[in-house]
Amino acid sequence: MKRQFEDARGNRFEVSSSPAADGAHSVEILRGEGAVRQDARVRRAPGGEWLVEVGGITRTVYLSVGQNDTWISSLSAGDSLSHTVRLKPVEQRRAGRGDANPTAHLRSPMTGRVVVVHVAAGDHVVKGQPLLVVEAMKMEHVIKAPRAAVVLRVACAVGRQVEGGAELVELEPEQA
Amino acid sequence: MKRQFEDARGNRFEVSSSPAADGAHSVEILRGEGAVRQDARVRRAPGGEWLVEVGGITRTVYLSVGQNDTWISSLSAGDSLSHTVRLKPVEQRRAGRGDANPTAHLRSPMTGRVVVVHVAAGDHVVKGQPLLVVEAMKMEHVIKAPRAAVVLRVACAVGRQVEGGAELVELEPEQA
Amino acid sequence: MKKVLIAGRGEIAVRIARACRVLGIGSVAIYSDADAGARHVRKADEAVRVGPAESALSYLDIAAVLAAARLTGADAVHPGYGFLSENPDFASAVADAGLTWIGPPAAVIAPIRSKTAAKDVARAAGVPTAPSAVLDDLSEAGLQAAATHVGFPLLVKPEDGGGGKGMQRVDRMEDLVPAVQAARRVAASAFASDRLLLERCIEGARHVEVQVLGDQHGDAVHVFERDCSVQRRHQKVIEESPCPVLTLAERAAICESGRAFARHVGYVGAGTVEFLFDPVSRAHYFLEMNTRLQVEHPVTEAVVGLDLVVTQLRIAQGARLAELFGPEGLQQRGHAIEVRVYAEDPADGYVPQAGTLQRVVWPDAPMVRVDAGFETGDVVPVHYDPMLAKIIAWGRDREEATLRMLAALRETVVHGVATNIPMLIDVLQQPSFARSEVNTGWLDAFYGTEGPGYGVAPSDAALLALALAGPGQAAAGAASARHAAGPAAARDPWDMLVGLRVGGGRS
Amino acid sequence: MKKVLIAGRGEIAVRIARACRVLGIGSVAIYSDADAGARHVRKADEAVRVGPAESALSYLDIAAVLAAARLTGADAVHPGYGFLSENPDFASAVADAGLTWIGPPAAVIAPIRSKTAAKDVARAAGVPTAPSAVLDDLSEAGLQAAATHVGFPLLVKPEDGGGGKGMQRVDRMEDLVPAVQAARRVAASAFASDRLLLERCIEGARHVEVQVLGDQHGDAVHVFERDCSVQRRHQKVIEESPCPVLTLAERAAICESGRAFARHVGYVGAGTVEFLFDPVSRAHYFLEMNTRLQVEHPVTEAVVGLDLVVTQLRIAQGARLAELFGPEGLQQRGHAIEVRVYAEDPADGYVPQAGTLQRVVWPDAPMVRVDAGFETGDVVPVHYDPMLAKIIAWGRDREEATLRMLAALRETVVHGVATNIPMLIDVLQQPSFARSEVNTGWLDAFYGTEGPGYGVAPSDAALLALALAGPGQAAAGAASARHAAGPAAARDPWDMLVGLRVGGGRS
Repeated sequence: MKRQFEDARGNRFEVSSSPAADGAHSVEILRGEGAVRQDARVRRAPGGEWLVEVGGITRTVYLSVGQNDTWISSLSAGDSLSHTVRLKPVEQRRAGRGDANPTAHLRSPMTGRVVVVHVAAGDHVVKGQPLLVVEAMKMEHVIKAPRAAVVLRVACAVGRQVEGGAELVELEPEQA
Repeated sequence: MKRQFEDARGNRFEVSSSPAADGAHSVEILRGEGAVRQDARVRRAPGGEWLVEVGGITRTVYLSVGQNDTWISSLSAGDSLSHTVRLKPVEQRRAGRGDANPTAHLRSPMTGRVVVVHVAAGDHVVKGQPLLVVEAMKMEHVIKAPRAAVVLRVACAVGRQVEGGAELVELEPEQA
Repeated sequence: MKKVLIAGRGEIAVRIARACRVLGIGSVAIYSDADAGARHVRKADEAVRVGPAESALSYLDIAAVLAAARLTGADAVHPGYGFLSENPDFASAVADAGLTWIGPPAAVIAPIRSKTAAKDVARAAGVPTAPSAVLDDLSEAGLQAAATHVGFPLLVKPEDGGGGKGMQRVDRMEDLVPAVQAARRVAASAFASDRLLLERCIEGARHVEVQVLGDQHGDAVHVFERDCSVQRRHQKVIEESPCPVLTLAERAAICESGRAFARHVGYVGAGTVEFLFDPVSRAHYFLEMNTRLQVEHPVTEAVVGLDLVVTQLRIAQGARLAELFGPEGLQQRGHAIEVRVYAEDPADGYVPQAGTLQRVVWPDAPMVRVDAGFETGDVVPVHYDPMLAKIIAWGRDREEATLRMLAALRETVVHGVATNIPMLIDVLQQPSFARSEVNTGWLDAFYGTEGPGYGVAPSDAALLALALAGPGQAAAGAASARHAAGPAAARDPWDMLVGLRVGGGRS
Repeated sequence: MKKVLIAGRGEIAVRIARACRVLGIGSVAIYSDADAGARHVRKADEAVRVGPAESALSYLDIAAVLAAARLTGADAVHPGYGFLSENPDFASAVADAGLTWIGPPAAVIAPIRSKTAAKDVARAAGVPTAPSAVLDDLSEAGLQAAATHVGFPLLVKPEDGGGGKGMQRVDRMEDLVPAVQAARRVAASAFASDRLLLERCIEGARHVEVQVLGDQHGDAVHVFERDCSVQRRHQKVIEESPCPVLTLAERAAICESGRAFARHVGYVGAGTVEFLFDPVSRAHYFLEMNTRLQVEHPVTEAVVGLDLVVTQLRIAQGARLAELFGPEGLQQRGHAIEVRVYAEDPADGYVPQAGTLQRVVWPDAPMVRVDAGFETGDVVPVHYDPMLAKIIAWGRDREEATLRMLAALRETVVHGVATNIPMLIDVLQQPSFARSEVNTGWLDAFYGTEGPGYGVAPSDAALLALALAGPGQAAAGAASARHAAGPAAARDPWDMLVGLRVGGGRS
């Protein structure tokens, strides 16, 4: 099975595997710079870590699959590319975007106070455009448009306290 | 439901519970020195700990139920009787003793060397009687009879290396 | 003192419960509904609910906190940091309830709460302050006189402000009037008062603070200094001790200033006197005093070998400083660095993150300490500060401490919410950090608003695991997590909390 | 040095991997089939299987260990402790393979491996030894002459022995011949040689040892002393630093003896020179030298502020001691205590325990360090030493360190195997321990053979949880444990491993 993932910077990674000799699997990894094929075994350690063996050498990987994100960490210093990475399965993102539900409710990431509102109903916004600013714990946080959209409704006002999870803005995504 | 437990020293504890008001349960605890009744709630913390609430005060308990043993720890300094206790459910022990299987295989708790054998086939032994001595990691460990029995067979010899889990002695329990 | 109620949450509440346990004193945690199963609840002897998630109705509710003390029979209160820790009304209410207050009495706190009043106290104590003036006369002539007194460049600051909010830098007299007008507007909307302060701007200043201790018998000492110059938008991110740029004489002078201030106000308990240090003129200037334990107290503990929380408890029990430290007194040894691990998304402007921690592995290496508020399965609520833990590394010198911290961060695993760990690793490897050529504006200037984002791509081993471990198999990590993350997790990826990943509590 | 193969298992292998990470050096763990998923495998960068569970075919197999180094491209070997750590053939084989040996060269180890030879070296180095004699002449006259030379009371010891095995105390000449005959029988069956040694018995002696370091340039220093007098059947249980009963002059003398011995043999790396200290005569006597890292090295690290494993690596890289410590050198500060947490059943004569750890919570308190080989879900195999972890607590003085250790032990949770924690808590609270009126025989005399057993009954909170949490609900703790504990778990409670509780891996 082929599976594609995307990291926070938009880099894509594709993995696929097929059974090989002696209970190992032949895995193909496709990065931007090209494909690598390796015969590997994987087993579960007592604490839930994954032990990945290639050519008799075992490395430890921490893997957590959440609703939207897959988190993965490998601690081997031998890997210059170590540490925690957050990936999204590409299939899932596509499915999400194709949904029938045309409106999106942006909610506050924290309990705080709205200090600036940059947009009004009817505005067209582009991906990453600042919509408003929420202040909490002495820090200001800029809430940006997750993608190109039309603002349907601003559900908050400057100076108002908002609970974490409270709706801030309703958007209608524009088909890109 | 009434449940009885026994600790390593043979002390018994009995607990039973029945629903009380507001989602709490009325619990009766019977120790050697008498019974106590308390209304309590219990819920699970994210890490799997049990949070026990009595009269608005919550205490944390770690509880693990194994095949033979129940392990329980409470860390409250307010409890002078804190720390880890190993209990056996009394019901289970009775069921175990009533089993049809009349022979018992005593196995080595560790990889080591048999340095003394105190018994021979045909010997009657009482509970706690030393049967043999296994040496491992520079320490000698005395293997005792788990209960009154007749020695059917000694499966090892002085000076022999034994693997952890290897059979040492076969016993036929005597009905007490 | 038999049982201490801890009026806080998160890592500091866990820290205080541990100090109580060392002294054989019972501990009582308090919790809001958002923290019902939190780590600080589990690590205290007892815990009591004080209200709903909103701080104002729980952790900030003096009556509820005192009721929890009564219910459990606690005879003392430790305020931690944040929440009510610097509120003189709370200190008074605790004392009025007949409980021991583990901190300075209200009478000590009150006169130094305002920045202006504290500066007056500093001057009276012979502690250097930067030139400053309160803007009482808002006429143009009055403003000009004040600015001339203070000197340029200067900062216009709301007197009641904090976190750099409403602060304006002014380099020339002609920019003064518009800057004052803008600052007044911000102050009026954000703070209790629109009063402003002019203060000389110390360019390239470092934040150096002195830990002090006072006992109930009039004695006060300093416990050396910390350097907290690595800040993001006025929030400390990396702290260390000793300050790497001070000469012995400069260290002695700044520490003595801290002690003199503490002694002048009759300080009791643990506190911190904050200074700006000018790396050009080599002068230090009093900033303010924090009348509580600081987040960054562990770097002092690591270098000096003194448990500050145990010391707070002993001072509250009436101990004399001279008895506590013995004839050898206190010395610094080696170097310690602390990093604050925040749940915030470096890929999205460092927006705070909340959700279920599907897996957490904190480093447990020698000479590394972790003060954690969260572990695997815990929920980071949306309602409070998003700090997950502090990691403190000690070394014989600053370089060794830095290497040890890098190793510790590289073996830290946090899944379920994004963290600032990639940024911390990046900062610790910067030549500017290695040479300690930093000041309070360095980090913001270095990264701009976006931060370093995620600096790494998944390793081969990681992608092999991903290929061979099915998503179904891999989800077992947080199986025991039961609590939802505040608001229910939205199912539609579009209809979600901005920047917030609510982990699948039931996956 | 780019990548270190760690020729050990358990906590020390984890410890060494961490020191490598601090220096940016890669680490390779080795494992037997019994340790395929062990913690030391997970904490190293890479891991390689070296054989089946039996040590002789895995951790003791020099060829297999060197093959693992070749496979991974490791260019250095750290032997840890135990297994091959003091085997000169291994040291030579590593060097012959062109790899860096992190320890003393075979030429340094060989001449001091035998107790008798090491005593001769000590005498040559001017280090005090207790009167002793090798029994070459076994005639009655020969025995009497040797005994007269040594003096009574004396010990008859197998020369190749260890752990007190075959050792006999003799108080009078008339008991000598039977004691020698008995000891020869034991030595012949248990050890490679039946040669015996007579040694003066120091009554009430304490075990005091000196940590030493030597570099490749001929320099050697001591890193102060440890007291390891609390032993159970000749196995150290509690260690501390500094030794609480030494005067400054006595400390200087014993540390200088350690340094003199190390310098005399041209020692390279970290080692320990062991002494008996006579609390009556105040004299110290050389016992033996351990040419490796000790289990108890962390108490020295805590008090001196020096990472001994990092120092081992730096010495192997060619560093000079003078560079490593700088002009300030090394000083002791405060007091540190280590306890060894063993999987053994206090209710059953301390028989070693194996099985699945259903839940483990190690203390993570400030100034407490845990070097753990195991965590929740791990399996303690039957094949090796049953030490689960070491806990090290530091305090400004011995009393504070003791209180901190008690607090740490009280918040430690180990479910699935019985441990010696109840005994440790009991010992730390004994007045004899508080006054440090202990010697190497104290613990055995205090408890007899049975130990304190379990000192506690379940609390009310524990029994309430038991009543309200069904057994089915409570079993989730070890849900992710997949490996069976060596031999498959027997179902019939009678047909089971003696003293061994094999947790339900699938429950």
